[in-house]
Amino acid sequence: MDVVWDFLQVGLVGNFSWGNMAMLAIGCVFIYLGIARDYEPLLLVPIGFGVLVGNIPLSSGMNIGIYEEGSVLNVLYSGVTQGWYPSLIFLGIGAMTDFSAMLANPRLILLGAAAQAGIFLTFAGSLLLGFPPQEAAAIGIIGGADGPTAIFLAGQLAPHLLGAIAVAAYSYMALVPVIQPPIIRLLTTREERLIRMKPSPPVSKRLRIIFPILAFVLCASIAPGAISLLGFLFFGNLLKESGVTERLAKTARNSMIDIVTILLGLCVGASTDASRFLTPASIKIALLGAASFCVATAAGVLFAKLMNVFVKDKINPIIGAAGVSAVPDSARVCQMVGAQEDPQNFLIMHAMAPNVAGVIGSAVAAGVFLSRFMFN
Amino acid sequence: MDVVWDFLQVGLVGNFSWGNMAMLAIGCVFIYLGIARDYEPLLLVPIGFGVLVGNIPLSSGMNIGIYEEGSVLNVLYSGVTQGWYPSLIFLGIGAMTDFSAMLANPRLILLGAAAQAGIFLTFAGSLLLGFPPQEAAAIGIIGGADGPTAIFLAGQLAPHLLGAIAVAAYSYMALVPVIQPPIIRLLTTREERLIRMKPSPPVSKRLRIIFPILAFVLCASIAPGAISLLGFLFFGNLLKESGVTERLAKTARNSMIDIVTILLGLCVGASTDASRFLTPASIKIALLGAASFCVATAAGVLFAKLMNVFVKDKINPIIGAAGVSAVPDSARVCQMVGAQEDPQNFLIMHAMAPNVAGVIGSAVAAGVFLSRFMFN
Amino acid sequence: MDVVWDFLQVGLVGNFSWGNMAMLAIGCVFIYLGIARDYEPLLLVPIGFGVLVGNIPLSSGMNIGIYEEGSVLNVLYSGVTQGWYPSLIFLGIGAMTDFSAMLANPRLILLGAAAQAGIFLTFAGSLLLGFPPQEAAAIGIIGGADGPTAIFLAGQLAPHLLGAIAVAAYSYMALVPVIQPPIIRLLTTREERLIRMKPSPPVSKRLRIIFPILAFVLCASIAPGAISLLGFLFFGNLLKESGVTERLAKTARNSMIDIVTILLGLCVGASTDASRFLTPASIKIALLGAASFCVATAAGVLFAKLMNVFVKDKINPIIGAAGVSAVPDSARVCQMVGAQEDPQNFLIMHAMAPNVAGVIGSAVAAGVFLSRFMFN
Amino acid sequence: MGSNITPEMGSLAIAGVLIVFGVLALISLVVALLKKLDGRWQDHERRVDEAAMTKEPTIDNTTLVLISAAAATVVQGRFRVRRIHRLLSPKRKRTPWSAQGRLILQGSHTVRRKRS
Amino acid sequence: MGSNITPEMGSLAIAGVLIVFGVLALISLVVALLKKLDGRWQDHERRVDEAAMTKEPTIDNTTLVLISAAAATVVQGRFRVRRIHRLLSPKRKRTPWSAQGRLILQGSHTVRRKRS
Amino acid sequence: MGSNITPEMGSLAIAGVLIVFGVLALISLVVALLKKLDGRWQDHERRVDEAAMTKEPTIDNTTLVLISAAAATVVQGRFRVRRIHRLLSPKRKRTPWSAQGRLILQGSHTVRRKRS
Ligand code: NA
Ligand code: NA
Ligand code: NA
Repeated sequence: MDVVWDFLQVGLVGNFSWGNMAMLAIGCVFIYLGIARDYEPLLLVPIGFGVLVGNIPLSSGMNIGIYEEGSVLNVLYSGVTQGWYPSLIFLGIGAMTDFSAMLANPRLILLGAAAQAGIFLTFAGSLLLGFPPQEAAAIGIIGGADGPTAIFLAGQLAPHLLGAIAVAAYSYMALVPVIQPPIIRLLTTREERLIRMKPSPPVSKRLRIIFPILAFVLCASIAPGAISLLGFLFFGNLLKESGVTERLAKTARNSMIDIVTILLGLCVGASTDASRFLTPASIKIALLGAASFCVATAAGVLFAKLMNVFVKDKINPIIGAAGVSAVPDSARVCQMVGAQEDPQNFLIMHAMAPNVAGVIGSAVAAGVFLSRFMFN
Repeated sequence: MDVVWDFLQVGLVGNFSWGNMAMLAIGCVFIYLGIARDYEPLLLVPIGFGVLVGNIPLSSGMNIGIYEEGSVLNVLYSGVTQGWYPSLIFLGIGAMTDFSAMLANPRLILLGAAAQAGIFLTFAGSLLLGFPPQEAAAIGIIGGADGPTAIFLAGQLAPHLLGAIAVAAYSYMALVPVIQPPIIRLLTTREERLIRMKPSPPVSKRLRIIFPILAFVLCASIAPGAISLLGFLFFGNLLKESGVTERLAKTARNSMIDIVTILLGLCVGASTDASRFLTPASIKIALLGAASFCVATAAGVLFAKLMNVFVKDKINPIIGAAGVSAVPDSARVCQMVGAQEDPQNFLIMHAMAPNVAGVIGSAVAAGVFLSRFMFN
Repeated sequence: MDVVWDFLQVGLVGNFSWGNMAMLAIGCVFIYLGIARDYEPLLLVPIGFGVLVGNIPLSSGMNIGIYEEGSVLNVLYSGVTQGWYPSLIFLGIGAMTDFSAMLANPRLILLGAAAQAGIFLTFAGSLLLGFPPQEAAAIGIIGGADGPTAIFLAGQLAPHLLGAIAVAAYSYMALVPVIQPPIIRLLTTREERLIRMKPSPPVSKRLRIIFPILAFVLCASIAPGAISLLGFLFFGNLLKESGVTERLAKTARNSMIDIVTILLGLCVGASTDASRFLTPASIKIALLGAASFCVATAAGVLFAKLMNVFVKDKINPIIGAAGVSAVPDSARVCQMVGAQEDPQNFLIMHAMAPNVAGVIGSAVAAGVFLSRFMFN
Repeated sequence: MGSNITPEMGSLAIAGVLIVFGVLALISLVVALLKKLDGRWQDHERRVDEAAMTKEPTIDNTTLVLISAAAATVVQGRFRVRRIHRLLSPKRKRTPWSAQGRLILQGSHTVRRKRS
Repeated sequence: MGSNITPEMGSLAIAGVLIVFGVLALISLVVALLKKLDGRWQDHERRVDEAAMTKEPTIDNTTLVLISAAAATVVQGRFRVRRIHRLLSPKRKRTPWSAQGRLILQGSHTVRRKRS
Repeated sequence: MGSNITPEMGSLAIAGVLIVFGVLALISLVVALLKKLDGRWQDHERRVDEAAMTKEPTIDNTTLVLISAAAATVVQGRFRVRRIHRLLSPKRKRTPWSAQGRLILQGSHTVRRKRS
């Protein structure tokens, strides 16, 4: 039975490590949170299972591991490292996103800009903690609260940190309903939280068609680094709004985004093997990410309060928190926090405006980093 | 604020060019024609937005442009240059196409052959205008009036002209209802246009199953260059007609073709950057393409009149124009032209026969060019 | 007309071979069996048409053949050689598979293990017939009666035999209703075939969620070579059972698996060109495959009889035959054989347990071979 | 740039027209020949269709029993089969074992979806 | 590892905030300007919608005839058009030839599916 | 070509059978152990299901108000919510904020589709 014993050496028996065991536990926690707590299940379940797949202890050389050139996982992972999985997900998101709330009330776009301050503060903080600039940029984008953007930028600037960055980004996005409410309540008075905003006016079909074209040309001309994200987002949105390409939009927001989500989640999870993931850097990234979310939320809320100094139709500052993006979770959080004071106050319709603006904002921020760091 | 100014240099500010501005305008025109005029919107909208994506002025080296090795657009573009997007589109088209009209009336297949004369005349014309033979072949295929075939052949024989050829091909296909009616009316008498053809007999399920197998073996044995197109077209059709693979056919003609259409359109559009597209060659290609469509239409109509000399059951020569393919637009044009003389004359059912035969014809023509020029 | 004659030389006229003609006939037989006999049509129709595509006689150098680097078929074939088509098919199968029958009655899992004896016996037989060890392993897996597993292992260990192995595997899977019944009847008495098993108890949702996670970690820790197959199978199953990722599971078991099935079938068929396929090795493979199926069926049935010596609730030994996998055909065969003795005996619900266990079993066997042979 | 037309290319253009025409004429001819058999095929298919329609109720009874039993095994009497959604067209030729097996499997799937 | 913050990186952080803010402010401004025209666009769209609704029955008659004829040609009187499933929203702007052609094609597809 | 069977390969064949059997036996064992807990889990799930069914109307009232309000905000009284299509199974466990947010969002989507 030596042969059986020899054989067992290629698996757990011969490659046992506490690190892998810990990661298997983390994978199970992710799956548990996705299923039992309903936290972003479409991402946590695939990522969680991917963590299991990537942390089975095994001898290398069997053409199985995600970092072994030519293995199945490695081939599928190329969509992450080359960046086209996130782009295609943005295409699908564009084909789902309704910019009406934002178009109806364009001043709310500024809230989506303000909340991106978290990105650049985290960038500075990461530099302070000793990360080199490219890695600091990839870590900073966690504060953008946008999974595909974070994965895209990490894949371009710091592929070795991709797993840690993606896990941090999605973890905090899942924890948005835990993180944001205390910060919102801390920074607002009850009177502010009771502000009722007047219903948004309707938006013409024509404006909804012109918007993605115009917004793309504007953003891309100033921050061309964002083309690989915003080009796909606005293209998807044009397919949705044009009225003549509905079958393409439908496929983009159904089969296409589902297929890419499955593969992206699995691969991102599988890229977190213990030796790469269980490092001091990951702990720093986790802390910086948490800080980033808090700063972004605060920036959004405070900027809304600042705007209220100048405008006549007051903005409920709660919806500033939706500017971090994390679509649509943070908009829901705003609705929930508002409803605790006044159950008849339907903030979610307004919160969608900074929420989708925040997606554009973090993609522009990613473009700024890309433009600066890809030349090196 | 030097940093902001420096940053702006990577975008429009530092790379302004009138060529790009002109292309952005052309992209908007495509989108406009697709949406407002309903001209082939499933292709013009993606191509139009792709033209915008490919013509944002930017500094190279940021791993963004479609010609920068490894960028997202470049990776997605490989489906165009390697030729498998067009093949998969043919698979979907095969799974949509009903060859019944053609099988019911096999003599109408010859009309689909006659209209391909435009391809070879344009090939000769392109040589005369000084294009080298490979480019001339890729330009000639515009006269085949079949987008995927044109993109496939251009990708194999003249990748640097792909954008111009694809844009010309789709533009003229969109303009079929403008180009064809005057030519048809010029070459036919009112009596001819009033000819009513007798209804087509039904076709057995068995014949519809045997046809794609037989037609593939025949075409491919004679013109093996057409395998990458006709193999997929007839395979798709067999999936549709077999009756036992309906779920595969359904996916092929829905999600699969939609996903590939989105990516193909975007990439083809993005490949037309001003420096490659705004050249004298593109103008020549545009003129040759227009000539090609006119010749093809005329050849189809005249051949129908020639056939009428010999056959008893007269053919309405209008349907000869459907032989150019441009499925199903040119068949619709025939219906419309016929209905202007006699609103109760349902030509479209008959026009579908030369229409689908024209698809096979231009794929065979592409095969002829490929066989001849791939060896060099 | 020399040019026409020269041109014809690149096709059938200049490259005629009886081998190709024979393969074209075989392709038509496959299509016929799929359509007229309803034998695994979703695989036999694509493979059959692929055989036609791969055996059109043609001159090489036109960038068309599946073995010509960079051709459309070659690019699509990379999903087979790199092994991710089979993995994605397993993902879809996981999202379709209901392990309830197996979870309700876990002792039946052993029947799925017993039937894999055919794999290792065929491996030994192949060595005896002179195949080198890697090829012998790839041939042995035919006895696993699982198309994607066979294609995956052949692609990794013996790519030049892939066509022959895949064709043998699918042929015998299609012939399961012909091969298995006489063996079952030979090895069982009428009394045994009349055994009625008591209905399976229901299974909780929680157990169905825990199972894919646990089973994956167990299998992969012992036989990590199976990760590329079982990782995807159990991931798909988790997507299905979790209850919160239904949209991903739906896409995985519909569009995704359909697209991959179309491409896999076409490419596997096209890889069987006459010069590679019509060899003595293929005949040996066909014979070994047949033997393998018979041995596997017998092993399953006999093991069930052996278990009956020890257990109180008797097992109907017919369902041992379902352990070969060939899901769901061999489970249906069990139902049919049982119904011939007692039309009210609903064996299929029980036969599904060894049937799906057999899928896991052959993937583990593939993992054993991969672990042993990939190092060389 | 001057003209690139050469005798060889000129004859390629003409040969191309002839080949395309030849291939499609051949297809046209073969289809026309097959049409001779098509009347008989259509008659056959019509007869098969009619037979299928006549046989339909009988088939239905058998499978209904099977489905009910399968469903009963799974759901343990908690549900009742109220409506049968025919998953395969009755016109399709199929061997009995495949028809039977597939209907049972699919039936059980339908039931399962209801529950989860 | 020590701090990597340099004056250059510090100013990049500040410039980044400004650029993101600038881009979104620009979009906000442009959208606000377009909103001035939006009232007129909405009126226009409402009028087009209403016109489409009024015209609907007339369009329907024409296409119904066409579809019936096309269907009749194919199925040779074996079926009758009982229900028209409108495939395009009547609100969509379209040139007559496209509307006509597409409806006929789709109509014939629907009929074919019924048969196979 | 001669035989390639060696002692090493022979023992691999035997080891293979044992490993496959061992892995599946282990799974069988673990599942059998988990089945001990399964009765309790099933009871728990049945209770949750029943609770969900009893609670259903109350939940419905709350969300109906929310949806109506959201819809009213968007369409400005031009439509009325006539039918609620339940998008999530009531059996699913979920935190209130997610249930609430998602229903509103989806509701508004449904309304938007009607208009475009
Ligand atoms: Na953001
Ligand atoms: Na054509
Ligand atoms: Na098996």
